[in-house]
Amino acid sequence: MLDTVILIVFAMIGLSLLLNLWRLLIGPSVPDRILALDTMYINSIALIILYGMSMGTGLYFEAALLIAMLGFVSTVAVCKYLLRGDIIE
Amino acid sequence: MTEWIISILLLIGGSFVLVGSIGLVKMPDFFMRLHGPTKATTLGMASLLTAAMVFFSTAQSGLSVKEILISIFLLLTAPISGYMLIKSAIHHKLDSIERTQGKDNIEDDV
Amino acid sequence: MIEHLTSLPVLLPMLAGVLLLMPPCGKNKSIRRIASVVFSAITFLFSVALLLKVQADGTQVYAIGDWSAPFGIVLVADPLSTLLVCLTTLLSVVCVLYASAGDDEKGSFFHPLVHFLILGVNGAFLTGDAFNLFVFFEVLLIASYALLMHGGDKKNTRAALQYVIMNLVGSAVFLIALGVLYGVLGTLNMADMAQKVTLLQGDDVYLAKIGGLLLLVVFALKGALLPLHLWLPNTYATAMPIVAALFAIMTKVGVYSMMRVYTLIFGDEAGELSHMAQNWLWWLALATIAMGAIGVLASQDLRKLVANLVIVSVGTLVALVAVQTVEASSAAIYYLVHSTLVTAALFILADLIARQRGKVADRITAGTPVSQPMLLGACFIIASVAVIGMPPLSGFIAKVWLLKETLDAEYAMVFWPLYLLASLAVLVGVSKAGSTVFWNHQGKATESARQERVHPAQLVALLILISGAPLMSVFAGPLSEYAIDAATQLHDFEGNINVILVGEQ
Amino acid sequence: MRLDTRFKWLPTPILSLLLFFVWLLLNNSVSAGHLVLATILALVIPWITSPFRTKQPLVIKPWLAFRHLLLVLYDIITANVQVAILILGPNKKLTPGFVKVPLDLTHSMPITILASTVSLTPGTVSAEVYPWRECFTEGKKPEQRFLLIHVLNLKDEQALIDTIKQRYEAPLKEIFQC
Amino acid sequence: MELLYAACVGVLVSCGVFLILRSRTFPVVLGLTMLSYAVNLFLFSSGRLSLNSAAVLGYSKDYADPLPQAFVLTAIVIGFAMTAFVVILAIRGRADLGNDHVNGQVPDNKVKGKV
Amino acid sequence: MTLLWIPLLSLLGSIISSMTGKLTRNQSTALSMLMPIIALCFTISLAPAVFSGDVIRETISWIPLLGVDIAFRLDGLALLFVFMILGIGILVIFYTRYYLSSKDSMPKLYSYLMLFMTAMLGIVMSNNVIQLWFFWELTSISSFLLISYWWHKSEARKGALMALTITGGGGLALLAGLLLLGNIVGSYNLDVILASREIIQAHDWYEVALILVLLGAFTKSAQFPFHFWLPHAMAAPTPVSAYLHSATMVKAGIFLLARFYPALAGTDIWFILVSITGLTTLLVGAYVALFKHDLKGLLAYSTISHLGLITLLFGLNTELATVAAIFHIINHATFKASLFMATGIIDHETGTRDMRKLNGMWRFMPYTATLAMVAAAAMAGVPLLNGFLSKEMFFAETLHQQLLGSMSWLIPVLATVAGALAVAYSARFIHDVFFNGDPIGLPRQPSEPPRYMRVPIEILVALCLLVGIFPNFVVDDILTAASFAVLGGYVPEFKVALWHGFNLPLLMSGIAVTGGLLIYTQRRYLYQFQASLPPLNAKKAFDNSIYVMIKWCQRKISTIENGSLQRYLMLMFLVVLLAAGWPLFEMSQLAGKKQLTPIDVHNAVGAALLIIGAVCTVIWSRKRVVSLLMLSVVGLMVSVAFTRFSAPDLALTQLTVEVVTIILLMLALFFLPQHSPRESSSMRVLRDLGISSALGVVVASACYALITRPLESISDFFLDNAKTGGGGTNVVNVILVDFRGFDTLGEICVLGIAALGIAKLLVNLPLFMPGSDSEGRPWAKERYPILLASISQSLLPLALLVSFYIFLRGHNLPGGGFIAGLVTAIAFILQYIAHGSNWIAERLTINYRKIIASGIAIALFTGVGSWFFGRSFMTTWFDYFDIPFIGEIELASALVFDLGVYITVVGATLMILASLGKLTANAPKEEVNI
Ligand code: NA
Ligand code: NA
Repeated sequence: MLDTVILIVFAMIGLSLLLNLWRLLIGPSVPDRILALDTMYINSIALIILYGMSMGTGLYFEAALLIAMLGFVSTVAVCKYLLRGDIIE
Repeated sequence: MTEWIISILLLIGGSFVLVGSIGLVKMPDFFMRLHGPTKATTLGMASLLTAAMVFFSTAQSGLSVKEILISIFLLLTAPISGYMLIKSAIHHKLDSIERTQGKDNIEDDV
Repeated sequence: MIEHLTSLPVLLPMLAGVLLLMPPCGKNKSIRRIASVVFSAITFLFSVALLLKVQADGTQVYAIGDWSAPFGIVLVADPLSTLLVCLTTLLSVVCVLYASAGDDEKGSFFHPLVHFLILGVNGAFLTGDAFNLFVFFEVLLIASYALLMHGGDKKNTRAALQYVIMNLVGSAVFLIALGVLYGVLGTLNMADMAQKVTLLQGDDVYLAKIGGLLLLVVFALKGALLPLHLWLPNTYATAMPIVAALFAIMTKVGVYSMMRVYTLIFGDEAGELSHMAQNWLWWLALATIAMGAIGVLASQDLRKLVANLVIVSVGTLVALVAVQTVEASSAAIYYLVHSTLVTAALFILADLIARQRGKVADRITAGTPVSQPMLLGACFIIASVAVIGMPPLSGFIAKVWLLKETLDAEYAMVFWPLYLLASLAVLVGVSKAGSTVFWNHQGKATESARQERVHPAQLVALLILISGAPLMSVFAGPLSEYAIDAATQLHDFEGNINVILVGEQ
Repeated sequence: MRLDTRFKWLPTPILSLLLFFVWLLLNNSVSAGHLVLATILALVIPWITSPFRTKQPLVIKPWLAFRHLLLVLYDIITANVQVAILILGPNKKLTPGFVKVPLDLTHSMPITILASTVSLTPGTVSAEVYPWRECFTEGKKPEQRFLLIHVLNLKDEQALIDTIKQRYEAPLKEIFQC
Repeated sequence: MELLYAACVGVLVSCGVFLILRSRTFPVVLGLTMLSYAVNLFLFSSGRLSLNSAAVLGYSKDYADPLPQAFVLTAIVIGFAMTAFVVILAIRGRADLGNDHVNGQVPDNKVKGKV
Repeated sequence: MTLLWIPLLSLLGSIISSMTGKLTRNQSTALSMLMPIIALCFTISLAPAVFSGDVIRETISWIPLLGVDIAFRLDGLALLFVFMILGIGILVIFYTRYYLSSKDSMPKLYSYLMLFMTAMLGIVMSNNVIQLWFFWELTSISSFLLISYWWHKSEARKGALMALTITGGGGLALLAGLLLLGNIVGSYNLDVILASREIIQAHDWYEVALILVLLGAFTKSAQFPFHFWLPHAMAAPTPVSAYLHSATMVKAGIFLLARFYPALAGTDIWFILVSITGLTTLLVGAYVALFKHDLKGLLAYSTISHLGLITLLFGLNTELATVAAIFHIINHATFKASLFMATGIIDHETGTRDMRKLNGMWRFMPYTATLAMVAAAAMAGVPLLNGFLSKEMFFAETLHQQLLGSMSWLIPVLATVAGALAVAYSARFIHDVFFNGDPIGLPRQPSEPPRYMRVPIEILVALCLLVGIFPNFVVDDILTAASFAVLGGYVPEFKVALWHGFNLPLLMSGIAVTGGLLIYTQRRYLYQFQASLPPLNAKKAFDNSIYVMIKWCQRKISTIENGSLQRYLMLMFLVVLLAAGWPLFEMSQLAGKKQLTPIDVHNAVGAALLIIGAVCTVIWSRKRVVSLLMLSVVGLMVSVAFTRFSAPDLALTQLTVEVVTIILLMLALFFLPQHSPRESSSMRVLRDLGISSALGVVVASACYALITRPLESISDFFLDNAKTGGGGTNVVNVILVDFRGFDTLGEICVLGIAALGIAKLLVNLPLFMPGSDSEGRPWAKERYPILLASISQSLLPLALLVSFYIFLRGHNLPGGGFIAGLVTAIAFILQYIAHGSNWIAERLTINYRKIIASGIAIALFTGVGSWFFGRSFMTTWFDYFDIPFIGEIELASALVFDLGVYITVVGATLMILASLGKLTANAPKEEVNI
């Protein structure tokens, strides 16, 4: 059963990713796109966690952890750029 | 039993993540779109990670609780990402839909 | 220490680079200069020691981390690579010495960067592993990028930008080539690759060919072979001359890699793949010579002229590589050393001349006279005679040798006329430039230019390089023996495999 | 409000505790070796990073903080279900709005916590803290601050403000005693 | 899957190359980054694709080829260093030359239809 | 004493005289003459042996592998030339003493002259053709230096350059020819070559080799059409002209003909090439000489003409003609050298060489005039003088040949015409200069020169007379010996005598003298005719052709190297396309035999994201921010792909690198313009699309071909030995820090150097900092958003903890120093973003340069450490320790190495960003948006 559920959730995450991509593509504003990208980062965490579960290995946990940490930094950096131009001032 | 718990948690998580992304696509203006990813996705992720926690705790020998960490990170960072995003949206003077109330509460940031 | 001698040409520059960034070298200018010169001299001496050892005991193989080939990375010091290492380190001595007269302070980190560059070059010469070669290519490239901008101006920035972008693309191609080769051969140790290539069957042969040809593209880019030479003239002409002098060795790295790859891996034993690049190399080399000769005639300043001379020398070298005989390779080895020293000397001379001519700098046009015409003129004549290939200096021997060894090649009837015409063009270009710069006076020198004198450190550096030409001529006998020995070992498939993979001497 | 700690060697006890547990979480282990390592890290890392910390009010009432945390978690879950319903429902029914909540908190860390809480709970996202820091020197003249929030479905503005102030801001004031 | 993978590499190469051929430094830098993604994927695939077989001893039955992974790691790091350098060089170029054209000057003939 | 001493003494002389700058002129001259005199005496001592038919040889090994040795031989021909070179050389040195003004540097000229002398001696005595060429080229170099002795004069520079170009080009041809000859006979030894006539002339390359050698000879000897450099070489000081451009250097070409006569001559092609060239040169030279107003110009063309004569003689392919040629070499050297010296005196005394101004010199310098007139008469071929004898022989030989078939009569006729012209210009030399009225506007009042300045001329003129009157007594021995050498050991019966009776040659001489005088007296008409011809200025033509060539080159170069990076890159991509694409077409089947993996839905989604992201990066490349966001999608998906395909370490690395890259690109976004203008034409876009898609297809095909094939690699070794030999279970990491730690060492060097380079780039960087964004919005007021500032503070310790975790586990599980380093760096970058660089600078005073250096140093010294255990560099060490209470722990040197990596990465990354941050922190943003 778990395998089926994992497959279903895979599909859900896949759909989410496509929805994110849709938003990323149509925008219309830059913040919209950044938001879409940020969500994509988080959804990728879900994807990787699911991979880990479907393969039964915890080896990919750190990848998920880093996306959580680092996706945030990219989002912040881009926003700072929109706000101030110079991100390290 | 654990398989049931895991499955339910997974499905809940997946649904919330999906809902977050649906919100991202469906909502009419940027400010409303922001709500989905900051909340639904975060909770969905928490649920998924809990599922993973249970999964690894049972599948492998010993407790696996490090998945909580990701949740902590997300809970810490999601509001800030949202805040930075909405700040830039305000800075870009993005339109909110007509019926938005209290638009005059926004101050010009330049 | 003696058993680690093979690793020292790589490790010492790294150590030097690191120590020069730390106190007390980091802060104090004079300590840094002295340390840098001493370090490069030590590296040179150890390289010479390695050369003697190689001559005495044969090719040295050094397994890094005690992991033998093909699993670990090995350094292979054979007569050819060791010779080039000696050449490189000699050049570095000259370079740091010359720059210590003041050029090193026109930007930050000059000395460490030079040592890092040498690290990369020596590593590329010594390594026996294709991926490690990539790594050292990158080391030398990044160091060259940084050095290129040393004391630079706007023109320099533009040239650097183009140079960097082209080389980044080149690095990407290198990686694809390595990917293909690993994907087919399952190894990247060059000796092992050579062995595996002989066993290829079916379509795998063509995949390996892709890898081999892509490697050729990379080496052609580094070596500035037509049509991938276009980065060179501007880059070398806008870099600070002493940096350009040091860069004289960099194109040689590309040519050297070609020699290695196309004699060892895709050499006589490679079955269907043997000599697969020969035709390509041959025609490209000819075109490069022609292009370089045209460039020499077209050059409007000395540095551009020397840059084009570098292109001619690359074309000549590659033509010799394409012949793929022991004799041609030996001529190539001699020519390589000669042309490196001479072009480096010419870059330095161009700089000294430019300093003393004030505003006209090194432009080939009437201008104010140099303040030390005797010294610079004499040096210029020596360097010119050498580069043109006139007797009594090394260029003449190189010319005779390479003509002799190409006579029996398939395309000799194209190469000879072209090469001779190119030589004539070089003769015309260089002599015209020299007589204009030294003899065609116009206007008065500015006070600062008139007071510009060759600094003792610069003089020593210049003399070291200049003396190469007569010395290589006087000792042409033993040198030619060495070159033939080196070329023989280069072409010795069995011997290489045995030494590197089996560990037999 | 207190800014300085009791122990010089333990400037931020909460942080140290967090690090201690996070280390154990990361390694999934409570072996002796990891306990020692966790302790060392919990002491060393705050010490290394201390220059990068601006003085913040200390948690005076940890127990209250813990209770508040649970409350917030509960709110997050319920709020999310509500938001999910709102999202999936028809857009036309939504009446978004911007609301300015006056703040009693003055320091950045409590404000951050409040803003984060607000962002994670019912249909609200923190947008701005007015006035901007550039116009406001910390600790000097405690000027009235506002939190601008965006509400997905705004029904009663005052009620929302009151909820935020009572449910989230008041406990924070108490926890930090400011 | 192999076909899909190869297609992805091909698309990345195409896009990267196209961007590298642009005339302004920023797209070129983007192109270089894209090309390095492609190259890393390519180099990685020289060890063949394998699922659920990370080369960590004891974690799976059979192991992916670890050597290309090590190569790619090195390549990523080096690529990063190079990208950093070229980015700053582009900034330097803009500052020195007053424009961000890769040739250091904006061509005069901006007439459409003329290369 | 050995043969080597002859050139060596001369070289020694060159060195000695270059150092006589401090001595008086007399001392300097005496010292300079000493060495050649010794050499001459030495040669004389050798002469009897040579006259008796011996060939003296001397060989020193130089480059045996190339067949190049230092080999000298002295036979009759060489002896003749050595005598000429040394004898005339000594006279010229002596003459120069009086010729040079005190302004001119005497040591320099002496030194060059004797360097040239060395080269000439080398040529004539070489027994190895490569060595011959060696000295041949040395004469070109020394002649260049001598012609440009007065380098401040434009004509001197240009003349020198022209001479060098022509003779240098000829030299290259000669080298090719000699190498071919050497290859034909299998040796560069002259003895061998000269003895291999049959082999050479039967060889396919004979014609090519002959033409190449002749090109060398003709250019050097100023044969038509390469003659034009010689008159311009007259810009040299007159002693130089006397020595190089009449007596010796130009004779080198002639010498070459003589030297290779035994091996190359005797064929039709030799006859045709040599005799036609000689005849043409003879006539052209003589004709043009008539019109020169410059004395040296006249002499130059006369020299050309005489060289043509000698060449013609060699071309006639008869033994006697050859003897005549050798005889004329001697005669021409004596009278022409003396004429040049006389001209030098005239120039020296009057300040001009223009015959239109020089008139009636007889009155001012009767003694010099007499000498000059005698020499000129010799040149004209007047009886009792040496010129007459060789000219008679010449006329006789022209009669004896049948090689033009029925048209063979043309040669004696033309020879007579040339003789008449020679008489005419000789007459002009005598009449126009020494008589013909009063001088016109001379710069100086002329008088007889210093007594000793005339001595060399006296000696030479005496020789002319001696030879002319007692030919047998004076020249028989040497002429025989030289002919013996040239003709390969056979000398025909010849009789050099003043009187052969009334015969055809005498008639020809008579016609020539009468005709010549007639031409001279009627020269007005000839001048008018000449003036009506279009002017032909060789120098202009040469300069022009050089100029045109250079302009052509410059045009070519500027079209090829047009500075367009796109062009360069396009070429490169095309080459790559060819290199990678071509073998693909040779393959029979792209796909291999490996079992393929099925596609699943999430992979498809990932691929879709990646592809769409990549394509949109391109589509929106002009909207830079959007493009960057799209690129991030690609980066993210690449990391996801790495996790999918079992490469956790790669995924981690890619992710961390990605973030730093994005941040760097954000910086680029700010400092570069915000938009890319639409610049590319549709054609250009189409072209680029074509190239890029072709490349994509090729790479994808190669990739597909690879991954569908099974692989046998060396990797099993790593899997087997990672734990036992490297002490870790994460094989990728063990490879990185152990098996191939050397790569990693290089890699961190790259990173460190990049950081140094970037710091270097940022020195004195004038930044463009727009005051508003691309749409003209001014930047937001709040620099450091309050919530971000406080949350990033809290994240820092957490991130450090995580990075420590990743660092520690790297050896056994995914992670490692590099990733940990980047995580740390990113945590600090977040602080920079949230607080600004000033805030950081107040809190963190770390010199990143030292950090980087110590990181690399740690890695390096970890590697070196193994030396102390007698192992090679980077041999790792690890062991497990059981510590009470804590349990078993592993200690490994690889961990220390990884620490080095970690430190370098942190240092380098932060240095890159901090340097830029520092630069902008305090700079005001401009209100302009460029
Ligand atoms: Na900044
Ligand atoms: Na990257």
